Amino acid sequence: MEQFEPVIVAFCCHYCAYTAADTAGSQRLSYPVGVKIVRVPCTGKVDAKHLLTAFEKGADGVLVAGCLVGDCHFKDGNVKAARRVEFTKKYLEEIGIEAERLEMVRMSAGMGREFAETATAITEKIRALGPSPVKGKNCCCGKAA
Amino acid sequence: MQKKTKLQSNGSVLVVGGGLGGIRAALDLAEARKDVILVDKAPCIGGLMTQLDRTFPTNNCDLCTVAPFTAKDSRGGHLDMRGLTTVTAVKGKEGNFTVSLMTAPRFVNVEKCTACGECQRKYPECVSFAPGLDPRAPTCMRYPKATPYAYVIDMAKCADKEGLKQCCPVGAIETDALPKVEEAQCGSIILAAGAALFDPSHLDYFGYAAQPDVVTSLEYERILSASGPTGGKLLRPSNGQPPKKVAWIQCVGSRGLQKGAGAYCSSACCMFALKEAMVTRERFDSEIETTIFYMDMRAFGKDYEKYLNRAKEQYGVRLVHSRPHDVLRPVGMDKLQILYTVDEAPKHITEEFDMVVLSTGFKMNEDVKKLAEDLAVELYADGFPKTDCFNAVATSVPGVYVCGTLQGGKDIPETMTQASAASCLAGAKVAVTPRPKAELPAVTPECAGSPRVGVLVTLCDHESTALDTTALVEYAKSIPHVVCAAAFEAACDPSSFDAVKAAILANGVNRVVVAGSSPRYELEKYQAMLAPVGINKYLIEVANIREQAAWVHAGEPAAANAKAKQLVAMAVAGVMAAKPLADHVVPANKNALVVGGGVTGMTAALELAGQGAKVCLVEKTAELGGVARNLVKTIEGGDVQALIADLVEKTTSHPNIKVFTATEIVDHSGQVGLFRTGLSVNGAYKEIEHGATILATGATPNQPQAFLLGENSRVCTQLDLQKVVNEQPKEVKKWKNVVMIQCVGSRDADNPNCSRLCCQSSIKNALAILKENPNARIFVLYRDLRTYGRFEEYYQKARELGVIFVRYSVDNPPKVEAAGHYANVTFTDVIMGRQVVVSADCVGLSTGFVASRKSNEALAKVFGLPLTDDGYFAEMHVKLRPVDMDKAGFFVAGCAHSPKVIAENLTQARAAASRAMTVLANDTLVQEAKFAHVDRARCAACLVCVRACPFDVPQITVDDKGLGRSYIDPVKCHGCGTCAAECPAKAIQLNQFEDVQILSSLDQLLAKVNA
Amino acid sequence: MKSIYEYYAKWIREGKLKVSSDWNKERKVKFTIQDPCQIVRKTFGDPIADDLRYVIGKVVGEENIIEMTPNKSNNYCCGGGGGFLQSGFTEARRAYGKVKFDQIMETGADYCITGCHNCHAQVHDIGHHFGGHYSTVHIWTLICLSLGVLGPNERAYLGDDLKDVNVFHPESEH
Amino acid sequence: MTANIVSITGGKQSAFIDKVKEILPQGGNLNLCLTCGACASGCPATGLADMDPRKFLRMCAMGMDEEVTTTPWVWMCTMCMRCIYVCPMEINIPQLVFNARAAWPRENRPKGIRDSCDMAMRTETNSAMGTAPDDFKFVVEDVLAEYQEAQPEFADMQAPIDKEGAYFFLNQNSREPNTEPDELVPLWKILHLAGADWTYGSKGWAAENYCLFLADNKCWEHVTRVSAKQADDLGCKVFLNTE
Repeated sequence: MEQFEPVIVAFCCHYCAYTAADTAGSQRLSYPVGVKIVRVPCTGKVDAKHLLTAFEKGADGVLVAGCLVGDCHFKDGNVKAARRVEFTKKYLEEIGIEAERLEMVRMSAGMGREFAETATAITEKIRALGPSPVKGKNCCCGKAA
Repeated sequence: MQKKTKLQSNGSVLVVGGGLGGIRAALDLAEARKDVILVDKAPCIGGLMTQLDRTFPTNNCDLCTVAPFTAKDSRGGHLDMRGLTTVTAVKGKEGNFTVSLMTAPRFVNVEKCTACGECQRKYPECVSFAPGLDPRAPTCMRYPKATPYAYVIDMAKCADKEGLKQCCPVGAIETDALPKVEEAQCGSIILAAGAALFDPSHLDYFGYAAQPDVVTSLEYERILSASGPTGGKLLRPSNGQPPKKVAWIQCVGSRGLQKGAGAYCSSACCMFALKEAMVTRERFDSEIETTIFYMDMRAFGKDYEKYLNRAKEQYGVRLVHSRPHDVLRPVGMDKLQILYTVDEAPKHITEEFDMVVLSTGFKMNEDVKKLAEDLAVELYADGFPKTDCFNAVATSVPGVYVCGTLQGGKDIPETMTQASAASCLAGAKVAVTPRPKAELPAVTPECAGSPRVGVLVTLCDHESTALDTTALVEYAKSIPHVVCAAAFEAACDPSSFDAVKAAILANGVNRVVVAGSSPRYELEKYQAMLAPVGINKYLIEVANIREQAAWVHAGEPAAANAKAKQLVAMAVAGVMAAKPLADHVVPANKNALVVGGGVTGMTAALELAGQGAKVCLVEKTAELGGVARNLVKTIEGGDVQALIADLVEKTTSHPNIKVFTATEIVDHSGQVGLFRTGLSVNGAYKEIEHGATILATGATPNQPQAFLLGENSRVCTQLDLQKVVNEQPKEVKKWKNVVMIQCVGSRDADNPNCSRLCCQSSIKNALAILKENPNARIFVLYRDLRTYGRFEEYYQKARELGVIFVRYSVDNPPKVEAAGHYANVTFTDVIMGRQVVVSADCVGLSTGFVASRKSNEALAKVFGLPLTDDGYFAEMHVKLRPVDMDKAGFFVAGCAHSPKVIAENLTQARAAASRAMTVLANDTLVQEAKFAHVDRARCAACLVCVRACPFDVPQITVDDKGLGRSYIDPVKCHGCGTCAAECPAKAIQLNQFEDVQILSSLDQLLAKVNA
Repeated sequence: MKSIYEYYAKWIREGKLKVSSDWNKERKVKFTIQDPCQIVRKTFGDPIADDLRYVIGKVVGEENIIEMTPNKSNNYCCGGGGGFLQSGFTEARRAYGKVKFDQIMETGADYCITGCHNCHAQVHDIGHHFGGHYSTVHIWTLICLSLGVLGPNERAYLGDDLKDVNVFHPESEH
Repeated sequence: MTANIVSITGGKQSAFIDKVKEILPQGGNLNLCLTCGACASGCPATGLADMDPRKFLRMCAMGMDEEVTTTPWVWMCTMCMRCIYVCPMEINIPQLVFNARAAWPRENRPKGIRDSCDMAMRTETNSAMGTAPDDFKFVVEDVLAEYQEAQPEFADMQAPIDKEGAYFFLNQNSREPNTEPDELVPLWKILHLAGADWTYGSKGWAAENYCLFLADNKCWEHVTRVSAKQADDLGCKVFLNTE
């Protein structure tokens, strides 16, 4: 059987995580191709709706990648994002999606290696979990949103 | 006969040399609204960098991040650029130079030439430029994207003028053209004409003249380059086969006293070789063995040590501490033999290689030397200009400045820094020339009409070997609403952009996707470039196919190509959902905040104040002067205390500078041109407004727990040692043996980088000790002696006076033990294979610097700025924007950026001032449409946004219908989008990142892409 | 102070020495050249090494020269100089000379031309010691051979292959 | 191992290397070593007596005089100058070696070289084989006469000794007149055919200089002076080295 290649949406804040991903690129530090980056000005901008939509559309995992605590360009957007992620995790459990499929990580702009390692780690984790239960089903979660 | 006209350009700065340094200097000036004339004797700009395949430490080319800004219609008409032009005479003095400029005929009418190449095919002998290996490499256009995009003819080599003239299908060849001579007035002059490279032809033992497979580092670069003689394939010149083993030999033409070598270190070659070795393995074949034979591996720049470690550990580049005697190819043999020894044993080693690269250093360019002599600039015996020990860009002639490799061998970041510093000083001599500002393009309904998307794939082939750009373009064309797609490989060439503009107009494109490098580099550039064809800047989306596909997945082309397609599709979806927006123009604040009152901060403040800016200089401690207060003299003999006294005097008495000592930064808001910063001045709160900020907060002398430091009175740091030498000469006279240990607390796990200044400071102290006590025996235990540039000459001086330098390895560090009155230092001399014990009267530890992590973290938090892993402030682009920070309007200088010596700190201070002036020279500020807006119809005035906003921007206002609704002031909004995320009614949307945009991208991302 | 190589070359160029390599046209006897450190690297540099090659090229035919690598100013010392031959460290001297021996053998040449007596003795000795099959010959011998004036008694260092070539006054053999 | 430890205590003493530096122009750059290893990489004597030029210089720099002035390696180095040829610092290691040889008590220096030097000192011809002026004259004249007769084309050939005003002053290695006189002839023939105006000197004709190899400064200077003086006395224009 062909190895399951999870699709992971990574919401990356422009100032830290997105730049860290660029750094990983310029250092040629590879990470799985299934990890796709969506650039946001701040993780504080990432709405629960975005997270759920990602799962609804078939993402196997979602990563919210912001700045280190205290380093947020907008003071505490990353803290707010973390709260929202926690909340969304609970909701995911309720609707039958493993909470581990959603994760908040923090890194600085220079941490290219950490970005690549994180992207690899989460991919492995999701691979172990298997494809998202949403996939192949006519799931209606989030439709209401 | 020559035509002679007089230019009307009073108050210009003349920049000689259109390489990277010249471009940077000219752009800084133009952006600060000063008139500049940029001349280069070559037909196109770009200098040496255009011949490089990629440059460290990013291992990419990046020319496209600078070159487009030299386009003739950019920079408000302040920049007058002339190719094929030389300075033939200079009269006058600072403030009023008259220069004669001679422009050689190109023999090609640039307006008519279509660069079809017909003339070159029929008359290849007329092609005059010889980059790298092929004397007629593919055209005279040095790199594919030469500016301007046209041929040049060497008429002296043309035998059939008439035939040549006739062969051009558009009649662009003008065989009778004459040189044009003009005079220009200028207030100051910047020499940025670069340096020549050492020619190793006469070094028979390295076989360069005789063996095709022995090449210089620049030639190797050309072989690697997509625009080079092999079309970007790594092949042995002798037989066209790919090499399996490549060796580099360092310090060819540098660090030598015979056969024409310079005594200085060329500073860039170690990193250059590392880069070439890494690129060889990464881009061509990871099986190719790469070996660098070196004397000292000089990775002294910011984060360069990590780059070195990466080369060794991640890329498997092999480093051998040895200078080979010969590169040979015995008759009948196909491979080259290198003969060398290693430190550990007196034994010959012969190893075979397919190619050998000689890392040739910089030499003074003879043409430039002549010009410098005409200007009466004082030169060293080796031809490089003498500069002030506290001002590396100021020559002996007032008003004449130098930068880049013309001043001495250096890499790109240093060149860029010096260029900005030179432009700071040169610009101070000329006034701002007012020019009408271009109107902002209006946002019309048409620009958002039915979406017609154009896709531009802007990645150069050589940056994206993993990607098939042709297939990507074809794929893009298949996406609905995409009306045209093209690969645009001339991103570094402004004039080649005309074709793109034409395609956009012809196809009625109103939205553009740029598939290239990170939007962090591309977005602003393409916004500026596409504005003239009416593309609203917010209808441009970037697909980051370089960092996110070509580079991360370099090893898996299929995956990289599929991902690139997906990224493009996502970007198309995003741009389809985007809305056209208008920027605001607001009056800009023209004051500056300088944080840090050391020599760097004071210098930056003085330069800004001298150009009319009002400056707030904030110092945390009660006193100005910073760490430099601990220093006595520079290695060149510059009196540091006198410098500080002078700076303090000038700073405190300058009418434009307000000094706040014992002051901390407590809060900060706003954006470039409109910053607001709260200070705690001796505990009292005060708020200031400023348009730009320079961080010059320095670094902290390291005090590691090692070698009995702090436990044994014989052991001290170099800073302490310097004090003892200065204050207790009698004590020093008693010393018999002194040992210095380098890299204590640097280049280790805790502090991985090199502190850069320790090698020269130990040599400085050694020389000072010997001055007091010529009979003292001094041992310097080192890992790599990093006396780059002219510091090498002090290293030589120290050896001459008997200082013994002993190399140690991290696996076998020296030991220091208390031994009664002495400290016994035990170390191994690998060359003798013996242990040596020295009973030392004094052990000086080169403890270097560490980032002031705590205070940097606090500042980074307040200002919202990124730090590097080791706690220094991170610049925007390590190579091309070394003093700019990611956040517009912020600049960094001095040890806050990374440790360096005083002169370098001051250069950076001037560079930061120059960069800050490009902001402060503007009366108005274009404010990006990056703010949240409220749909008042949906708003329930629930106050969630009011509570959520980190900056207290939303307010509930009552409209004319008496309804209370949230209002977000666009000028105050920072654009984080937290309110939009939290708003329960989804009444708030953030410009550029509206839900519909994000969701469209997500839709596309998760739709199956069948590549 | 001049080296005689310079004059050999000068005299050939001026036509005073009418040398010819015809004798070796068919034979194709191969020669390699040991540049003496003393004359080349230490005193006159590459120009004298080029003179030497010019002379030898004229005398044996350019196509019959096989160079050792390295050569000229960067040549590898044979180990005969500096008094090494008389110093008594025979084993060390031969170990030193082994590289030179290998270089000569690598060329496959029948003769190693030496201009200096120390080189001559050392190259001769290592050839003998390590079992080489080349002969070691002075340049003057070959010049006279190519001039057709080399008598039977002046051929001590020529191998058997050249003992009978172009013999001048064969009857004078003693 | 401990016996091998180099112990550095107390004040600096003038070392062997310092004395050599005083003799050489610019101190021979002896202090400037970058320890790059280019010399050792190319030195044919690398590895003999567990030594190489870099190590030798290093030991000198560390003041290990005892060892550097007794190692037999200095007699295995031919002073061929491959080291200084490529040394970035142009360090005069050959002269350092020469002076290390000179630091040996004369009686301890290699007998073969010493005897040759002593022999040369005994006669004005400089011949390391002790050939006296008259013996040389006899051999030259005898061989010349033989060839003039046996090869009539060379009946006019000359091999002058002490010809005043000759253009070239020639030297000759002692081996030919002593052990293989026939080997003298090809050179004479060449000079004859080229029409060269040349002469040997009855004094100082011998080309070898073992006193130089012996690092016996007084003697080699003497030997050299004898040759030079003879050439000057005869009014020769060019001192022509035949090897």
